[in-house]
Order: sequence, then structure tokens, then C-alpha cells
Amino acid sequence: MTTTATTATTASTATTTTLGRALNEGLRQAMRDDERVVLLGEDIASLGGVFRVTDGLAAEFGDRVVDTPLAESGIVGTAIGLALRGYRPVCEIQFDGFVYPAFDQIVSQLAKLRARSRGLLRLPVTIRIPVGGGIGAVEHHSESNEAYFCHTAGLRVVACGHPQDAYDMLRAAIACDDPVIFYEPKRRYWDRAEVDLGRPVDGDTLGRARILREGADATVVAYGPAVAVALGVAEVAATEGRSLEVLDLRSLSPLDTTELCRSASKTGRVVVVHEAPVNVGLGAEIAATVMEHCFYDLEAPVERVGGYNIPYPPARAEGDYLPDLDRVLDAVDRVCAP
Amino acid sequence: MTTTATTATTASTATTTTLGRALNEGLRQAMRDDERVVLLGEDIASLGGVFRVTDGLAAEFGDRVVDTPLAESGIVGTAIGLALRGYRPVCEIQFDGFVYPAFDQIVSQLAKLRARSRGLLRLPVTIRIPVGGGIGAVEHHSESNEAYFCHTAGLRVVACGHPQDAYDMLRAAIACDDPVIFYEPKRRYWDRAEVDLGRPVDGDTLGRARILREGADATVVAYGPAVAVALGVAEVAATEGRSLEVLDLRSLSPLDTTELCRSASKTGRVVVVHEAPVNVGLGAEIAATVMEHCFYDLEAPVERVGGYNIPYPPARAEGDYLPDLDRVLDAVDRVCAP
Amino acid sequence: MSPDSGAAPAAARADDVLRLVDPAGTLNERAAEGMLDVTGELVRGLYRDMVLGRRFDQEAYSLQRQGELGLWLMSLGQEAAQAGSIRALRADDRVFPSYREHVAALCRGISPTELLSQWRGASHGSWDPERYHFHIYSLVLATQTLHAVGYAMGVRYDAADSVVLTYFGDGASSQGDASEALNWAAVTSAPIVFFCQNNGWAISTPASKQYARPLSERAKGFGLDAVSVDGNDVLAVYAATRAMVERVRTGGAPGLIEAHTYRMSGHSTSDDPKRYRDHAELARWEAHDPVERVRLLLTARGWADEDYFATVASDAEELAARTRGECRALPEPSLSDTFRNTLCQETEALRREREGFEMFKESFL
Amino acid sequence: MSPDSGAAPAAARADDVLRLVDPAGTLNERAAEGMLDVTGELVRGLYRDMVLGRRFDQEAYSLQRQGELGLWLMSLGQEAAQAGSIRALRADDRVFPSYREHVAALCRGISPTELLSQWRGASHGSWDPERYHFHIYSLVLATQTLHAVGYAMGVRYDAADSVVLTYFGDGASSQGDASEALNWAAVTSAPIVFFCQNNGWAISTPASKQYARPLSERAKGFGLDAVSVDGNDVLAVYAATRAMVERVRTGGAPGLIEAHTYRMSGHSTSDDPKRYRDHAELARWEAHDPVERVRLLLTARGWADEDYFATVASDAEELAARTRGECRALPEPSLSDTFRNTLCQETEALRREREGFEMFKESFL
Ligand SMILES: Cc1ncc(C[n+]2csc(CCOP(=O)(O)OP(=O)(O)O)c2C)c(N)n1
Ligand SMILES: Cc1ncc(C[n+]2csc(CCOP(=O)(O)OP(=O)(O)O)c2C)c(N)n1
Ligand SMILES: [Mg+2]
Ligand SMILES: [Mg+2]
Repeated sequence: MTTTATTATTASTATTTTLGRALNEGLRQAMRDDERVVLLGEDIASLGGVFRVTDGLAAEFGDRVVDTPLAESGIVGTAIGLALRGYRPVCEIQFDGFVYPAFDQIVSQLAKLRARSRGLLRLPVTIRIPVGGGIGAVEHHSESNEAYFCHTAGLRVVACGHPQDAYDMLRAAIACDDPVIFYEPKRRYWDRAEVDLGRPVDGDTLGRARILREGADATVVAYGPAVAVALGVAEVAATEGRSLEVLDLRSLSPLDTTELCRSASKTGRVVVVHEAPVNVGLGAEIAATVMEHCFYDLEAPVERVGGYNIPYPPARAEGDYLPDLDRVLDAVDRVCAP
Repeated sequence: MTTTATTATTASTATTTTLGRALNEGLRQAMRDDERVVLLGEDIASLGGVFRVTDGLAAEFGDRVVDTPLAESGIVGTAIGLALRGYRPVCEIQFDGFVYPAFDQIVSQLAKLRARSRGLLRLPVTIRIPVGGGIGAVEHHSESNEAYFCHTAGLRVVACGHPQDAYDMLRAAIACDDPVIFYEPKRRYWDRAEVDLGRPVDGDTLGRARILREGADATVVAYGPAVAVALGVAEVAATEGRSLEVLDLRSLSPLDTTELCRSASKTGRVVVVHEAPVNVGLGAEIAATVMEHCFYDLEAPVERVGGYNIPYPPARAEGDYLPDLDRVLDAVDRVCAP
Repeated sequence: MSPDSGAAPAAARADDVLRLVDPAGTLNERAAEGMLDVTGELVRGLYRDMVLGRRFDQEAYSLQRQGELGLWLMSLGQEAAQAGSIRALRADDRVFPSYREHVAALCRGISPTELLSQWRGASHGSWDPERYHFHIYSLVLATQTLHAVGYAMGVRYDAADSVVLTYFGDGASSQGDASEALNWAAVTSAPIVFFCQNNGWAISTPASKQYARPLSERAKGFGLDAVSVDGNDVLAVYAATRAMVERVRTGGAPGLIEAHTYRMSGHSTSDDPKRYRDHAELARWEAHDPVERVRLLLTARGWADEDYFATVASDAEELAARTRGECRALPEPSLSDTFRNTLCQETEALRREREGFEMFKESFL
Repeated sequence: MSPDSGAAPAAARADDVLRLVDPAGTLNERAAEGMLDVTGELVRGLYRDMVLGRRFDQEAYSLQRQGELGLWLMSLGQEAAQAGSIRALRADDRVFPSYREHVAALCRGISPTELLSQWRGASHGSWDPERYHFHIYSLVLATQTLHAVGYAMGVRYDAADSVVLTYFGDGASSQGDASEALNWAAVTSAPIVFFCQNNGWAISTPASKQYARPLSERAKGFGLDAVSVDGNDVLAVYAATRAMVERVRTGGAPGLIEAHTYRMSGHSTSDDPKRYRDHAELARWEAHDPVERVRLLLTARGWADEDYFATVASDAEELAARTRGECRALPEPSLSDTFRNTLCQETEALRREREGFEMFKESFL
């Protein structure tokens, strides 16, 4: 296989579509642009994946879309081998809770092989993981496990929060020469927005946080499925006369410390929101980082709103578990208390 | 099998021994006291384990010490089955870097089965893991992966730092009805101290942090292999006229927030030391927790000294990677700067 | 058979697949001889198990469609594999199921409520494994096979004579855990039987993409005893399981039974099988229905009359009604319970977190 | 054979274990016919590989004892299994080793320095896998078998005709990854050969606690082609590997070779084999030495004279001297390099961390 030239970007590529569809288009475009992009996963070919993110790709790309045997360690392990052969594998893990059988291949192999080989090996592997709760699923289907991978040196970890980022970040992840854990907020797959499908690949979308809403009184930091919650909170707070800044991290590891601390220093008050358990979660790193860099600007301790330190509950109780408007507003009240 | 009576504690049970031997005695006593304690691991029977922690136990307890096939998922998976049958399995993972193949069984099964069964099942499984660097080992033999397990709800995670705790905490871990990840600081296996091998089992040793040295100017928080480093730092600092308090966490999850915050509020300055990468490590949780509870008592941001965000380096460079006297003293200087 | 299809019905398979009753209801007396004393009572019981199981599954499916369940994984078509195997066990033989063993669970006395709770989102696992000697469902594929082996090691320690049986699927067989379990069992001679319901599909992935040789051969390669049975022939399943379980109970090597059956519905209520498989395949399998052939056998032998069939049908309707009623009455789960059930001894940290949650929740009342 | 011992020498094994040269150096002409054209050149080359490999291993062992290496994993006794297999490959056939394949690595041209670097603690893996078509060592058991399968899938995509070979041990075979790899290869018909050096032991655990049936049978159960060879017979290993590799190269099913050999030293320089195995076992295997029988064959056939043996011996001494010298001259690793090698594109966060480290370090200069 040889790499074909990047398809030219055309003028009118904006369209209204869902986050899931934007990912599908991102994969399609990446596969058209580079024949070395191959997809591995369970039920991704004829079925198009349980969330249909790979819909139609097997029809267009044939054996470059592989329905694998049912074995996640095998998926990541063989993806590593393919990468060593010069391919750019994109793996789909069917649900967040099924990535653990692949943990060793991710942590000891994928993340470390470059350092282990003194920089001689490249591992351009993307691992797509539908993440988080809120869809009434059964156990193991609502996990938020980003902290494990953020704590693992040698990986880049990102989470998209809305359709345009889904497209842009996925393309950047596939183009990245380093392994990327790519989180897709599963309860936002059906969110619709205007998306420009002609944007060129921009590595920056992979590392930069983004202010989605400017504000003066406090910063709400969120990522993935919690971004929409944070925006909702800012809406409500505005009606109460409180001006919240909303920061979408996008990159979970490394953190965009510059943008994070700029906002924290500006408002002096920070609330972090994520679905994963708070205990030793990414929120802890954000709190510690903000304290380290903005100690003298902080008016209140950083508040963390997230999952409790218990296994994800049965679906009919998940409303109480997930950080929602009320819990985040309550935390905003706390950081803003004089 | 039936449970025999706890052997009577005798008066003169204190002896000078190593941390490794204290663990060995702890296992022996636990197996004598309760026939349902069984050991599973690679090379733990005739060899007595690569660190000899199970030395002599196969001779005394026969088939209750099992040399398993070489498969960590199998070790933890079958331990779960044994626990469901009423046994109290103690698993040995040969080296820290080999626990990942068992990650799924630990995270989705061992940690969650009690909650998943509405509290009907008990999982009294102890997983012993020699942890950390400093012994000049090859790759995968010097990992500090406690943050992964601390972030996992449903597990208790502890680390012992010296011989008496090794004995007491291991006995308490085995007696605990919940799963315990038990970290053994491998470069301290040969540390010697006076140990009382007759102490009764005390669950408190599993959850309580302990002040090892009182001080007024700053608190150094450490656990496992870093405890000795922290004590050394306090020695040196004392000669420079600085009075450091040294807190041995012992329990990593849950944290003993009470003791931690008491000390942090008292000194107003905190340095956390661990070998694991700082990024999203346990130090982040400690920093965030201290900020949350002691915000107005803090004179400086909590400093974290730990591994860098890179894979553990080759042995001949590990001296630069591990938090040592110099790096911790440097951090102490920073928190104490006016 | 095209490479992209599930397994063909056992009729089209090699002779080494045990079958006692063919789709026309004819009993192969010669094959049964020595294996099984086929009595009216036995066949009636298995027939009833299957009819009730099928009706229950159908009712659960409807409840999902009505929004009462979040998800349902249908057992339609796999009644013989499940009833035949579970009935071959002693009540205290421990079972480690996967997640589709509803018929087996009902045979063990687990109630509709207990079975539906998980799929309604009211719990993750609701029955007491100790009471029914039937572990809660495992959704992470193949993990339960290792639990089963460990449990069997415990049985051996106890010098007890019960046997462990674990269910898993053709898809799950590809997981490392499944192989570790087969090997571990062989090495330790643990008293266990692996029961694979090979229903041809793992969601959209046909068995032909899952392995290159029959799973029974893989098991032999690991040193287990292994047999293949027509999984839609309840008597064959019963006979094969009983023979293997009794052999294992008396100290024989652990074994594996590969039961060739078919998932007649989609993978779950979220699945659309039309996207990946032919209707023709389903039609082929419908001719091999596990329930129908037993009805024909019962009738042909005069072991059951219309009255009997009517009684079973009305029992099934009663079960369906009970299922509906109990499902709607299932209590809502509470997060406080998850807190309390996370550890045996609630830690201070957890207690504080729980109380914080409870106070916050109450503040909205 | 007591249940607690490693495998017995192949002599004592069943007939289905291929052997061409017996311990007395006698070539079984009939068996070789059609498989192998046994020439003096071929045998001399393999002899030289083994002698040099053994001398290198011995030197590395000494260097560890002198404190120059942190650890060494000895290949003593496994020279035939390694030289025979690697020499049967084409130079561009990709190899995924485990961690004890020093003889194979030397045959591929990897230098003593490159091999010792990791064990001296100067790197984790030092040679360029692309240059030697030989991946760096994998210490987490069996993980490399999946990498090998993935790489082989890539070879197939490229429609290239190279073959992949992966080494693993009897212990590693128990890992889930090993089974996933065997199955995956069979399902995808990937061009790969699994080469198991069954040396009887996994540290202190005898092969008898690792599996209940020979690994070659397991492989067949997964749908691979499989053969057993006397792993101490370099010609048998060479012939079997070449036959299988060429079959795979031309589209045949993937395969597994189980080579029965013996780890004549401890597991590593940290290990004390006296704690778990009999000296008698070692003595039995010494009579089956892989090098000696080839020397006898060369002599008997007149394929080599004393001059030749002397040349090989002096080449070996030269290699040892070079090994010593280069080991001591190995540069010290620097943490800055690990920083730079963690990612292809160093992130800002990492750069800041690296610079912080470097400044701190410099502050002590
Ligand atoms: C480790 C893991 N990976 C993926 C899944 C998602 N998943 C659920 S069921 C299923 C197919 C299972 O097929 P099989 O084992 O044949 O059982 P069946 O559903 O046919 O009864 C998949 C892929 C899972 N539950 N666990
Ligand atoms: C996943 C994993 N678990 C444990 C170990 C520790 N370990 C290193 S070598 C070894 C024995 C391996 O035996 P085998 O596969 O037969 O290879 P051999 O050493 O005999 O060459 C063990 C247990 C490891 N390296 N990786
Ligand atoms: Mg199936
Ligand atoms: Mg071995």
C-alpha cells in the first residue's frame, strides 16, 4: 500500500450532523487520505459498530476494516504489530468497561515501546473508546477510566465534547505519530451541530484546551460528556447573575496547563467536573496543578464534582451518580462563597 | 477445612528481622490461624518466591501454597473463585509490572463483585505486589502503579514501609473481608528492625496513617519505599534547623484524611513523596484533599516530588528518576520559602 | 456455508456431534442405549422447562419493548442447551453463567423478578448465588470461567463431591481468560465442566471469524475431555452433560461440552440482525427448533396428551403474567445501597461521602 | 518422570518428536532424506553459531558476576533451538523474540554491545529492529506473540512474501495473550510461525505444572499446523523450521514448532536452581548436549578437522574479548534521553519537565 495525496479541501464542506456521524466522516476521510489507516474492532465491519461509528466503511474499504476475534488484548496487541509494520491502526473498544483486558498491552507495550526502543519505534495507534454513563446501560457500559491512561506515561489521552471537535480531533489523533487514547462521549453521539468536514488536519486540536464561554466569576473545567453539563450550568448561573467561564480541556494528558492556569488566575475560582470517581481522578491533577501555579490567585479551594468512590450504580440510580446541573451549581456556590 | 483457634500470643515475641522475613512470618501465622488462607502465585512453593517471602510455607502447609500456571489473570480470577467458596486467598504478583494482565479481573471483578451482588458476596482476597525501583532491575520490574488501584472503587490499597508494619498490616489485610492490594517496598525487603511477631490482628493498621516523626515547619507525606527517604530528609533538615513532620500514609485508599489534614493544618506546608509519576498520581489526590480541607491554613502550595511523566528509565539512570534526598529537600525549601 | 455465516444446524455436521432426537422427533434408540433411560417423566420435565423458559424470554422481550426494561438479551432458540445441561446437575453443583442463561436460571428456581432486575437497571445482579448455587451473571466475557475454576479448586480442597459448570459463548472463547481457564482446569484437574453454547454468532461476528477449528478440539488440545452435541436436542445435551458431570464427580478429568445451537433473535433488544445475517439462515434453524421436536416425541410415544400440553401452556401464561406484574413492581435502586454494598466494612471516607450525598439529595425534598 | 520435574530429554520421548542427529552424532539419513540436504557447509555453519553463542553467553555470565551487568538470562543449552530456527529464515523474515534468544540475535548480526546494554541497565532495548528484522526483547511474557501476529497481518496486507517467527517459552504459553495469538493467527491465516523453546522450566515451575498436554497439540486444537522437534538437535530444528516457514511463505496455514530443549543454567544470575531441581536431571540433559553431537558428526564425516575446530574456538575467544571490552565501554544512559524518547513529538508539558530535571541536575555540577 502506498500513501495517497491528501484530498483537497473544498469550500462548502459544512453540514449539520451528529457527533457519531462526524466521527464516521473523520474515519472515512482518514482512510481515503492514507491507505495505511486500518480499523480493528469487534463488530465494526458488517454491523458498523454498536454505535454505527464505522458504518459503511467496510463497504468502501474492504479488508482494511477488520471484524476481529473477541479479544481486546488481541486487538491492541495486533495493532501494535501492524504499527511496527508501518500501518496506522485505529482500534475500537466496544464499551469503556471492556478495555481492561487490553490494559497490559496498552500500558506496558503501546505506551512504553518507543522509550523502550530508545526512540527507534513509532506507534501511531489510536484507541477509540465510547465513554461514560447516562444512557441507561447495564454494568461495565458506563465507565470513565481516563485517569488510568492519563497516569500512564507515553500515551496521549483526549476526549471530544461536540461534533466539530469529534471530527477534527479524530483526524489529528490518527495523524499523530504517538499512541492516542481517544474518548467519545457516548451519550453525546446523537448531539447535532454544524460541522465543517473539510478542515485540514490540525495537530493543535489534540493538545489545546478551549474556552467555550468567557466569564469572570469562576471557571468550570470539563471534558467529554461533561462539557454540555458545564455549558448548561453557565446558562443557569448567568440567569442568577453569575458569569462563568467554561473550559473544555480536550487534551487530558498532557493538560494544557497554560490555558487552564490563565483562566484559573483570571477568575480565582475553579470547579472541575467529570464523571469518573473523584478519588485520584483527573480532577485531582487539575486541582493540584492549579494550586501549584495559581496559589496566590485562588480565592477558594478548587472544587471537584464527579463520580462517587463506588462502582457505577445500576442504571436507574445513575441520575444520582452523574454530576448534573444541581451538583455543579452547588459547587459553584461553594467556590463563589465569600 | 475448619478454622482453628487463634494461636495465643506469647510474651516474648519481639525479634530483630527483615521486612521480607516479617512478611513471611505474617503469612505463616495467618495460615496457622485460619486453614482457609491459601497462597497462589508463580514460583511461591519450592522456590519460596523470587524474594523468598513465602519461603518454607509450602513445606509447612502443603497444597495450600500453589505454584500456579504462569498467568496473572488466572491467579486473580481463580482467587476470586476460591473466595466465593469461602477461602481467603493471598496472591503474589511476582513483580509490579506483571499485574496488568490481571487488571480486568481486579478492576471489573474483584473490586466490583460485592457491589454487583448487592452486598451478597464477600471477596477477602489479598494481592501482594512487590513495588517500586531502586534495585537496579530491568524494565517492568520497578513500577509504582498504586494510583490505578486507588482510583478503583471497591479496593483497599495499602503500602507498608517498615518491618513491624509489614507484619501487622499483612495480617490485617488477610483478616479483612474486603479485597486489599498490598504493596511491599521491594528495596526495603532487607531492612532490619525489631519486630513483635506476637501482636494480635488489628484492623486499624490498615486504615490509619501514622506520624513517624513530629515536626513544626512542614509535613513530608510518604508511603512504602519513600518512607525511609522522608525520614532521611527530616534528619538532614534538622541539622539545618528545620523541623519536619513525617507522615507515613500506610493506607493509600482510603486516605486517612483526618491525620493528613491535622498535620497539614499544623505545619501549613506539605511535601508529598512517591515514586510513581506525579501526573494524576496519588500525590495529586493528597494535594487536592489538603487544599480542600486546609485551604486557609496553607502557607504554600503542596509540593509533589515523584517520578517524571516518562516510562521508568534503564537501571543506570534510575538514580535521577527516583525522588531522593536532594529532590525532596529542594521541595522542602520551596514550601518553606517565605 | 459461506465464511460469513454462523454455524450450520447440527444436522449438516459431522457424525461426531451427539444427537439423540432428530427434528422430526424420532429418538435414536441405539445411541441413547447405555447413555440414558429415556422416560416420559424426564422428557415431559424438559419440555416444560423449555416452554416456560421460552415464554418467559418472550415476555421479557415485550417488557423491554414497552420500556419496562432497559435491555434484554434473548435466549430464544437456546432452550435445549440450557435446560438439558442444568437438569443434568445436582442442585448443589455450582454454576457460573454468562448472561443469557435465563432458562437455566429459571430451572434453578431463580424468580422472574430476580432475573429482570438487572435488565431493568434496578441492580447489577440480584439473586443470592449461595441460595441457588448459581452465580450472578458476568457481562465481561469469559471472566466467569476463571472464577469457576477457582471455585472448583475450593471444592477439591474441601474434598466435596460437587461439580462446577460454567457457561460461555463462541465469542467469549476467544478471550485470553477462557484459554487460561481451560488450561488451569486441565493442570489442576479441577472438578469442572465448561459448557459452551455455540450459537453461531457473537453479536454480528460469525463463529467462522472466531476460530479455525471446533472448540471441542481446542479443549482436547488443552488436555480436557470434550464432546460435541446437537445443542437443540435436549436429550443429547442432558445425556452428554450428565455423563461428563458424573465422570468429573468421580475424579475424571475436567471436560468441555460444545453445544451447537442458534441465537434465533438478535443479540439483544438493541441489535438489528438484519444488518449482518440472512433470513435464510434463520429459516434453516427454525426447522431445527429445540422445543418442537420434543413435542413430537412426546406425542409419538404417547407420553403426553393434549391436556398435558394445555397445562404447560397455561403454566407458561401464568409465568408470563407473574413476570409482567413483578417487573413493574420492582423497587427502584438507591445510590445509598451501592454505597453500603461497596465494601463489607464501610470506611470512614465512604461514610462521609455517602452522608454528603444523602444530605444533598434530601435538600431537594 | 516425577510430576515435579521439567521435561525429559527428547530421547525418552515419543516418536512423533523429530530428530535427525542423536547424541552420539549419528545422522538418521532416512529421516533427513527429502527434508534436508545435509552438507558439511551447513553443519559447520550451525556448529560455529552454537559455539560462538555459547561462548558469548558464558562471557556475559562472567560479566554479571563481575558486576558489569545487573542481570543475565543464560541461553546455555538452547543453542540448537535458536541457531537451527533462525538460520532457517530469510534475512527479511521478521522475528519477535522473548528475552533469552541471544544465540539467534547474534546470528542476525546484533552486536554484543547491543545485546548487553539492556542487562547492564543502560537501555531497555538497544538495537534497531528494522535493521536486523529482529524486534527488541519482550520481558512481559507472551505479549510479543500478539505483536508478531499483527505484524504478519501487515505482511499479508502488503502482499509481501516474508514470514514472521516469534519465540516464546513453555511458561509463557499459559498467558492469555499466547492463546489469543494462536487463535488469531489461525483465524486470519497470518504468515507466522510460533517457535516454542520448551526448556522444561519457567523459573522454578516445571513444565508439568504449566500444561496437561503437549503444546503442539494445543496449537493443532487452535487450527495451526504443529510439529515437535528435538530442540537439542540443530539439524532437526533447522529442517522443521525451514519446512514450516516455506510452507507458510507459500500460503500455508500458520504453524507452531515445539522444540524440546533444556535450560542448563539457572533462570538468571539471580536464580538458584538447586532450590527446586535435581542435579540428576541436569546430568541427564548434559548427555544430550546440542553442541557436542554436531562436533561428533562433523568429525565422523570428515567435514571438519582440528584446524577448523581450533579456528572456531579462537573466533569464540575473540568474540568473548570483544564482548568484555565493549561492555565496559557502554555509555551511561541519561534520563534526558528517556524524556526525549517517550513521544515522537515532545509535548510542552514534557519539555518543561525535562528542562526542570536538567536544570536541577546541573545545579549539582
Ligand atoms: C470483554 C468484553 N468485550 C466485549 C463485550 C461486548 N459484547 C457483549 S456480548 C458480545 C458477544 C458475545 O458473543 P458470545 O460469547 O458468542 O455469546 P452470545 O452473546 O452469543 O451468547 C460482545 C462482543 C463484552 N461484554 N465483554
Ligand atoms: C507477565 C509476566 N509474568 C511474570 C513474569 C516473571 N517471569 C520472568 S521469566 C519467567 C518464567 C518464564 O518461563 P518460560 O516462558 O518458560 O521462559 P524461559 O525463562 O524458560 O526461557 C517469569 C515467571 C514476567 N516476565 N511476565
Ligand atoms: Mg455466541
Ligand atoms: Mg521455560
